[in-house]
Amino acid sequence: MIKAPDVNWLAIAPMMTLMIGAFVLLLLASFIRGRDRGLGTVVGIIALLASAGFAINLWSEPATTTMAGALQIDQLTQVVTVLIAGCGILTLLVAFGWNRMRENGAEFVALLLLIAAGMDLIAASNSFVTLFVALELFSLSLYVLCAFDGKSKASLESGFKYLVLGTIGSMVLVYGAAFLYGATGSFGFEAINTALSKAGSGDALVILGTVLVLIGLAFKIGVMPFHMWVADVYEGAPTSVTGFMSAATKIAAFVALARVLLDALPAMRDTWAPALIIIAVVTMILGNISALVQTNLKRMLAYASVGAAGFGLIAIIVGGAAGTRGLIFYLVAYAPMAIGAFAVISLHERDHKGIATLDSIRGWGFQRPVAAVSMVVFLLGFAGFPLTVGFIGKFVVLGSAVEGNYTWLGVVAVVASVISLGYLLRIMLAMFDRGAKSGVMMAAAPGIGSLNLAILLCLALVLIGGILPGLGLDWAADAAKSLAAGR
Amino acid sequence: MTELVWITLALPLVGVVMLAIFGNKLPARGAGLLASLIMLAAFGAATVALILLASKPEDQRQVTETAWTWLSAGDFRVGFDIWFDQLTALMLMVVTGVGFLIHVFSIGYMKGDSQERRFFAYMNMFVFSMLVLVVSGNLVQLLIGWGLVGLSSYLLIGFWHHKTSAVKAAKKAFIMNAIGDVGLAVGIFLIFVDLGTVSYSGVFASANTLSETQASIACLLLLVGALAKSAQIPLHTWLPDAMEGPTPVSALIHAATMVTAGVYLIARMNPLFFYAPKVLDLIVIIGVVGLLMAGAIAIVQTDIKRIIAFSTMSQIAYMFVGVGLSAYWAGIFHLFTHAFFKALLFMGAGLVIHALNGEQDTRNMGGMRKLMPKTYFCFIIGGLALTGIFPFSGGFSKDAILGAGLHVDSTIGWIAYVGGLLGALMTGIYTFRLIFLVFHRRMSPYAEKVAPPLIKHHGEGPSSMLWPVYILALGAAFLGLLQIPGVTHVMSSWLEPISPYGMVEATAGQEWLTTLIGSLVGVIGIIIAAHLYLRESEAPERIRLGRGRLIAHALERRCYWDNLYEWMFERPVQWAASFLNRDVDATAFRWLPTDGVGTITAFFGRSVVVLQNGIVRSYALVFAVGIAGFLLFLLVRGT
Amino acid sequence: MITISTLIAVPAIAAVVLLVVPFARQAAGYLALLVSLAVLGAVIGFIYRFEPVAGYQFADNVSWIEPLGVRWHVAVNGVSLAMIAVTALITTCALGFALWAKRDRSHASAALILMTEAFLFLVFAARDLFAFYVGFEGMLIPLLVLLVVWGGPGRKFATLQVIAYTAFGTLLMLLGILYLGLTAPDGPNFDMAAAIGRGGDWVFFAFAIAFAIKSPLFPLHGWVLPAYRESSPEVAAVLSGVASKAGAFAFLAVLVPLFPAQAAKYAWVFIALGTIGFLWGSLLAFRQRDGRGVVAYSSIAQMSFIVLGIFLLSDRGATGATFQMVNHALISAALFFVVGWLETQVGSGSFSQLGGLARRRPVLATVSIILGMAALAVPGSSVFASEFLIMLGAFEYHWWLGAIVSLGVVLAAMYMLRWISAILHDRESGLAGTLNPPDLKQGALLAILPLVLVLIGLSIAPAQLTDRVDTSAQELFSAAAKEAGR
Amino acid sequence: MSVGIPMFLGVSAILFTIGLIGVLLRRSPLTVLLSLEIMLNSVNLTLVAFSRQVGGSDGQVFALVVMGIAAAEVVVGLGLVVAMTRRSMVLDTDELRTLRG
Amino acid sequence: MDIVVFFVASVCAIASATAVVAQKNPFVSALALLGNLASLAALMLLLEAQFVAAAQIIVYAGAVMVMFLFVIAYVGPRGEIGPGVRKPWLVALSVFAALLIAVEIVVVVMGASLGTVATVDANYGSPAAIGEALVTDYLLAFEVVSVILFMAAVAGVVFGAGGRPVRLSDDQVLAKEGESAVERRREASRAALEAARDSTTGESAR
Repeated sequence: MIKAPDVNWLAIAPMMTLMIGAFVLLLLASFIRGRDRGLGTVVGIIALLASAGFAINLWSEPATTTMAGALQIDQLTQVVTVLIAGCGILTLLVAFGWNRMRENGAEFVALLLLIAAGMDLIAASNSFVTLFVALELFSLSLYVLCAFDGKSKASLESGFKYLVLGTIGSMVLVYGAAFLYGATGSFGFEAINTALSKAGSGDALVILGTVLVLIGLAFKIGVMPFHMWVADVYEGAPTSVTGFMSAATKIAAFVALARVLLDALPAMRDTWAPALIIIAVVTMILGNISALVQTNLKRMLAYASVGAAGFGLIAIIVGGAAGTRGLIFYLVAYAPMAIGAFAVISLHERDHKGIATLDSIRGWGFQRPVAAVSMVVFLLGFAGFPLTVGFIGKFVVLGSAVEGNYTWLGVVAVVASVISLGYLLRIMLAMFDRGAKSGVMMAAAPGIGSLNLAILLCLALVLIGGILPGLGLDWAADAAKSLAAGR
Repeated sequence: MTELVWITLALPLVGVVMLAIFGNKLPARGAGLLASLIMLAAFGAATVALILLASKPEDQRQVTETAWTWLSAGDFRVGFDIWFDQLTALMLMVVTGVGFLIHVFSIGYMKGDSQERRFFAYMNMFVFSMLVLVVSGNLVQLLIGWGLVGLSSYLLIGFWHHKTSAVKAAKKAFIMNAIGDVGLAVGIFLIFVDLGTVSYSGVFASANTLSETQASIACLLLLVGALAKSAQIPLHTWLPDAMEGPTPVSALIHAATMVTAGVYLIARMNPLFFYAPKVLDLIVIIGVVGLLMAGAIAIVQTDIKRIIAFSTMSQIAYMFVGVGLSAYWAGIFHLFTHAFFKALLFMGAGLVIHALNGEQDTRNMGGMRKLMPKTYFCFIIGGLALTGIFPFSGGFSKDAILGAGLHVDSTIGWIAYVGGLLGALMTGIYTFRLIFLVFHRRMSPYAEKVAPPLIKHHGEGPSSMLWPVYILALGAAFLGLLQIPGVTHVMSSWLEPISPYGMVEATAGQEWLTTLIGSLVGVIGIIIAAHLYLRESEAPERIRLGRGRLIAHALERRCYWDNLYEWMFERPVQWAASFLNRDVDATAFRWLPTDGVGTITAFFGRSVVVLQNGIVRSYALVFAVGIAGFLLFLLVRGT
Repeated sequence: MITISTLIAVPAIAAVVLLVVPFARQAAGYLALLVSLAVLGAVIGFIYRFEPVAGYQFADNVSWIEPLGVRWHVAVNGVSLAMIAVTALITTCALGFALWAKRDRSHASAALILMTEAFLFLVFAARDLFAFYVGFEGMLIPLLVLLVVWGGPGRKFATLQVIAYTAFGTLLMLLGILYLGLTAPDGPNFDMAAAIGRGGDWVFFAFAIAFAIKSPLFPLHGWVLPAYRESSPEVAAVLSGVASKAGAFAFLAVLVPLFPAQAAKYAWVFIALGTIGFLWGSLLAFRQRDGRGVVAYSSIAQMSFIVLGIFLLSDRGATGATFQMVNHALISAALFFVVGWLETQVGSGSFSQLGGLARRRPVLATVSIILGMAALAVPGSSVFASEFLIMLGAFEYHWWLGAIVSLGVVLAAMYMLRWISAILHDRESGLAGTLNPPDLKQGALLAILPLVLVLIGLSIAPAQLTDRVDTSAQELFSAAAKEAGR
Repeated sequence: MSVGIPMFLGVSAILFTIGLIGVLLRRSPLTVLLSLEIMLNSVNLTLVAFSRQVGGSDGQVFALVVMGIAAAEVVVGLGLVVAMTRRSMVLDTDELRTLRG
Repeated sequence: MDIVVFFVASVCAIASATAVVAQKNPFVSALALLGNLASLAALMLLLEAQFVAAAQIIVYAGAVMVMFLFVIAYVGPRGEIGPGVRKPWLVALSVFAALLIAVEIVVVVMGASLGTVATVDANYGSPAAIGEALVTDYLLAFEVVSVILFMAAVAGVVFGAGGRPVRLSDDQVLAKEGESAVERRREASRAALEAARDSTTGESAR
């Protein structure tokens, strides 16, 4: 008789809620026809809120493992769950007015919920197997979401590119995991860590595995030179999805990287740290430089997110309590800014009925002052100006670098940050270009209300987080304790 | 008594404020009247103060008072002080007295100018500044007065600011004076660093602690200030140009008061200069060279006011010689008489210019004697005083200086003596050349056309212009009697106490001898002038184009000082500024760190995104190269 | 009881209210002016309550971001109070000028100016490095928007240049702040008092570069010309008047006391740069073709001179520098108002389009001449007093330094005279001749007049200011001076 | 067992490379997807080989999981290809170049 | 014996993989992949992973490949249509990079000190053992894979939704790709149809 493993239902409730939400939604959608959009949004928000609620409920519980040790439910998981739920809700608000929501709204929301579940699973993953399936759950769904706008060839193109490259990335990750498995005999993070700290770090097989795993995850984060998909996919994907991707995917992938490098492979630090340093430096500088020459806003922000990912790597390189806290808070901080910025772009696309470029937004800021000012705040947040949450994020990450004697990386980050001002300011300048006659007709596009709500929510989060970040920092510090390095 | 000094000081300032605020509500004449009345009141206050001072016992004739601490930083404190002693009292008299007369004169002179109120406000401000300078009890306040008179002078020279030449002249004067201010300021710094104080009493008390080098450097720097303000070589080039200002301005500022501030400074700081004998010698030499040069240049000038301006420079050079020889009283005495006769000459010139509708070129004058007999008379008195003919005032004061040179009986003394006499000869020549050109000879066509109708209409001038001239003429004629060698010695004994180390005073015999020779030389000069200029003759022109052509050219170009400065400073500075601005700053500091970096980064950016060509397999290629590269790097590194 | 925190909060809150509540056009401007006047009144109250003794007064010190050890610690000493006062004054005048100039979207522009004021107050009052940084970089935000939305035709490049340039320095400083705050002996602590003497050379230079850029100190002045040329006059006034003072102030009140050893060791660097910058700016101001150019380069010169004064590490230097900061703030702000007035009336600030304006415009002429004369430090003016102190300090440092610096004064005379002449003198030419602008009056005059009056007041009794800041200034540099063996 | 595990690993590495070369060189989306399948398979072989080496069943289970996911991936990939065909897009990856720069 | 099987299977695997990559016609590539799968199954059998080998055949050959073939049939067995970007150095670099990766991995694995191969009992690799692992230790992975497959179904709905497929008319192709492309396409689709017919007949014959 096979004894099925114990399942701590409460602990997996956040993910379960999401998955069940997806099933229920599709089920309901097949009965209630023609109300895809409202139904999807309502169910989606309920599911996401419920998952966040469950996660918050679990906050004070001690860390546990469940599903036969496949999942590790700790505060990092909860923070990520809440974050992803927040991103999901905001994304739903942004997407609400989108045409495709009328046709395939249920599928869209279901996929989004599954992605969220996958991301939560990543945060909870305890072994490469869990990590891989979770990663694939969200990646595959994301490929679909990227290509969701079937009317747009760019969307399909982006989905296809993401799929091809993403699969290579996944394969590299699994390949690496296989080598680690071969060397240590296990896929579990803890077991690998134990085996490696005994064996030392000189084995070529382990190095091979480490590097491949690192590259696989680096691909998911989108750092140079594994970033080639980012710009195209961000540009081609529906804008609401892009926003979600830039925030949530980054969170998931970074948490995965942190789990793998800091929990499973701390012994291999000599191998991955130099690689990450090279990646971080190159990404920060070249990512921002690439953004500098863009005219398409989504593309520009895509490169910006590449640069930002490089910045986040600093925290992982530094590691330790400061680094992990910095990383988690940086991810927290980055999410509302990214979603907000893409929400504004989305709004502009609806006004303009076309893609957002530096030319198309010329003078637009005077027509939609609230959105434009919010955009300015988000962009200033990217640049790390004070009183935005981006500043605190930058502050803690740079702080960890300085504390961990990686000040020179901080200097690189500063240079990159200044370069980033080059394009961030160009967006602001274009929006508030008095001279230009904006060709935008302010047609009453549908669903603007929810979009505006999303923008204002993001704005509030960015500002509140920038002025009173104490609570968030506490959470980040607690969540960091879930990682071995954070303790 | 000190209250009266404060009142004297405050009155012109009140005038400025009233004119500035209510000026627009006053009738046109009112401004001049107000300003003049204020000057009269100030003069009255100053006179009473002088009398009160004189009535005190001799050892109590020096009063100081501090109104408030003006500036402080650590142990550096400067008060707003007055220092009232014999020298100050005398200067107050000159400034307010001559100032009052010139104000009155200005009422007539400026009549009809739409900017009268501004003019009188500036004039009052000048008087205030000058008073600040002379009553100061510390060097910083002196510097403030020093700078403010420069500012007033700038404003007044450029009073007719629609004239480009006037604006240029004003700027030139200001910059030259600024150089002097800086020299003076640095001198003050040095004194503070060495002595730890900037108040006169402190400096005088501790001057003996200075080494000769220290004292010399400090005095040299003070001298720089004095040279600039008093238009002495090498900082003299602004004075002739300053004649672009209205004539009363030239009379008040550029003859009677401001330009003599250098002399005042040296006399005032004599306890310090005592410890720098070499600097005193230098002052004498500068004075001698200056008086000769200025006198020589004055001979060839054609502009009536410029001739007087060079004369002023020359006369101040005499004063420098005087103070340089430690005959401070003589220097100040000459300052005193000069204020009268030079103001007189300027005002006379002003009357002529007025009568000729603003014409200043002597070649367009001539024969004015018949039209303007009163002016002519006064002018002759002024000319004789200037030439130093006994018994006019200038003679006594100048001969006191030369006599001091004789008394010193050293090389420097003899240089001063001989140079001074030679200067007296030139003075005679240029003064009477001027008089002959203006008042004698045949009337020029221009004058013939312009002057008679004007004179017919106005007379020689309104009484407000004539009376000051008369009064000044009286002063020019008789003030020398204050100090008749061996008879009266009001000046020397009054000023005796300001120099704790004693002053040089020639004996009566030496002075009489000098007076004799000086008057003789002056008369010779007049005769030469008469020979050359009384009648129209070819002689001057022959000399100018003949044997003396090099000298004449040099003199006409004012000994090339302006050209020298243009080539040495103005052009290099302008060139350097242009070069630095256009080439260095714009490229290295403005373009490179901003646009330059931007351009370079954007270039890199375009190179980087070339890879992003949209082809998925090339993306995969980058991916593959990345994998291969990192594997290679880390495997090689790790094993 | 009004505290320093309220002083910072009131303009900030007013700014937010103005941005959010849709006031009628003029009402917003007047409301902002009213707020700034109230703030100015409160500042005057502080000046009266201020005791000229050592140490900081009116401190507010509460925890802000607990996990980072960041506290909200604000307090003032003589130097910072002087800067706060001048900020309040100039902001009020700037708002008045903006009201006169009838800026479009007046509520937003007024709000942003008030926001700048709040950030500047924070910079001057912060005793916590984090709060200081927030103010120091935060003030770029409103200035940035002001430049972007209300700037001149070349504002695009100007904005990029200005913000990128200044942000670079600021971010370097952030690294330094992080180092100081996070390596504190007992957990993270960003209080300035806890950071004294703990930084190494690199931290020192990280701070110094930030301050040098903001000041601007030669050779990091590249952003000044575009910034001053493209921003609207009231913004340029705030920018050159007080925002740039944040840099110089920080040299004196943050860098020198926090890094006494380095300040003493590297004082010569700043003295050298200050000297070069003073001469450089003065020389180049001489070749500028418009009013803004002259003010910009004269600002470079003056700010370099102030930095020079600070690093003399002496009574004369520090007090003189503080005083000079106040003076230059007043003068450059007023000059920008004059230039701005000219631009609105004549349509150009280029010297070739101006001239002869003294005729029939006595007020303009008087104001311009007073300002010009103050700017070139005519003896007796308050600028003269402050420059005198700095030069005296320079002379005490070494006689040749005093001598070289003196040269700059002459150059200053040259360019300011050129400025005055170009506007006021000669015949009316160019656009000025065609348009025949009226005299300076009412609104614009009311914006300029307070500055001029304060300048005159300070000229009459500069000791009123120096006495109040002397002790504070001395306290700031004394540790460094001790290190330098002076 | 006479064939060493490294031999299997070597074969799988070669297969992986061949798959990669397919992605790098081929332009037909279908072939690209097939090449990806080769890569997946090679990874599976590695997993199974290591599983044998270690003696546990984890590797094999992982291989099964990979297989399942590969199936899903093929569904998505082919779905995309179908969708692209429906949008009259040219089935050539080099033609998918609207997103670039 | 093992060695022979190994080499045969390996060579088959590599050859069929090369065929997949090298063939112009996706139809042929897909069939070559079948060969590759089979060879791999053989190799897995050598590694005593019976269940995985079986699953390989069932899942891949049975399910995945069928899907492939359907789609290939649906979109038309077109090879590479457009002119493509032909840059020799790109090809050279691609091959070089891929080979470099291969060499690196091969060098590492060949030189790896793996130690002795574990001894395993008969149960190893059996469906029972794997099945137990799947529902105990790897329950989560198992469930998630099922969710993923569910998700794939949703994806099918998403991509399948919408109007009917639009085939390019010849005119459109002409406009897009130039004249020769039309011919090429016709040629290719004919060839593909031939091949499809061949393969189905071949299979039924076997």
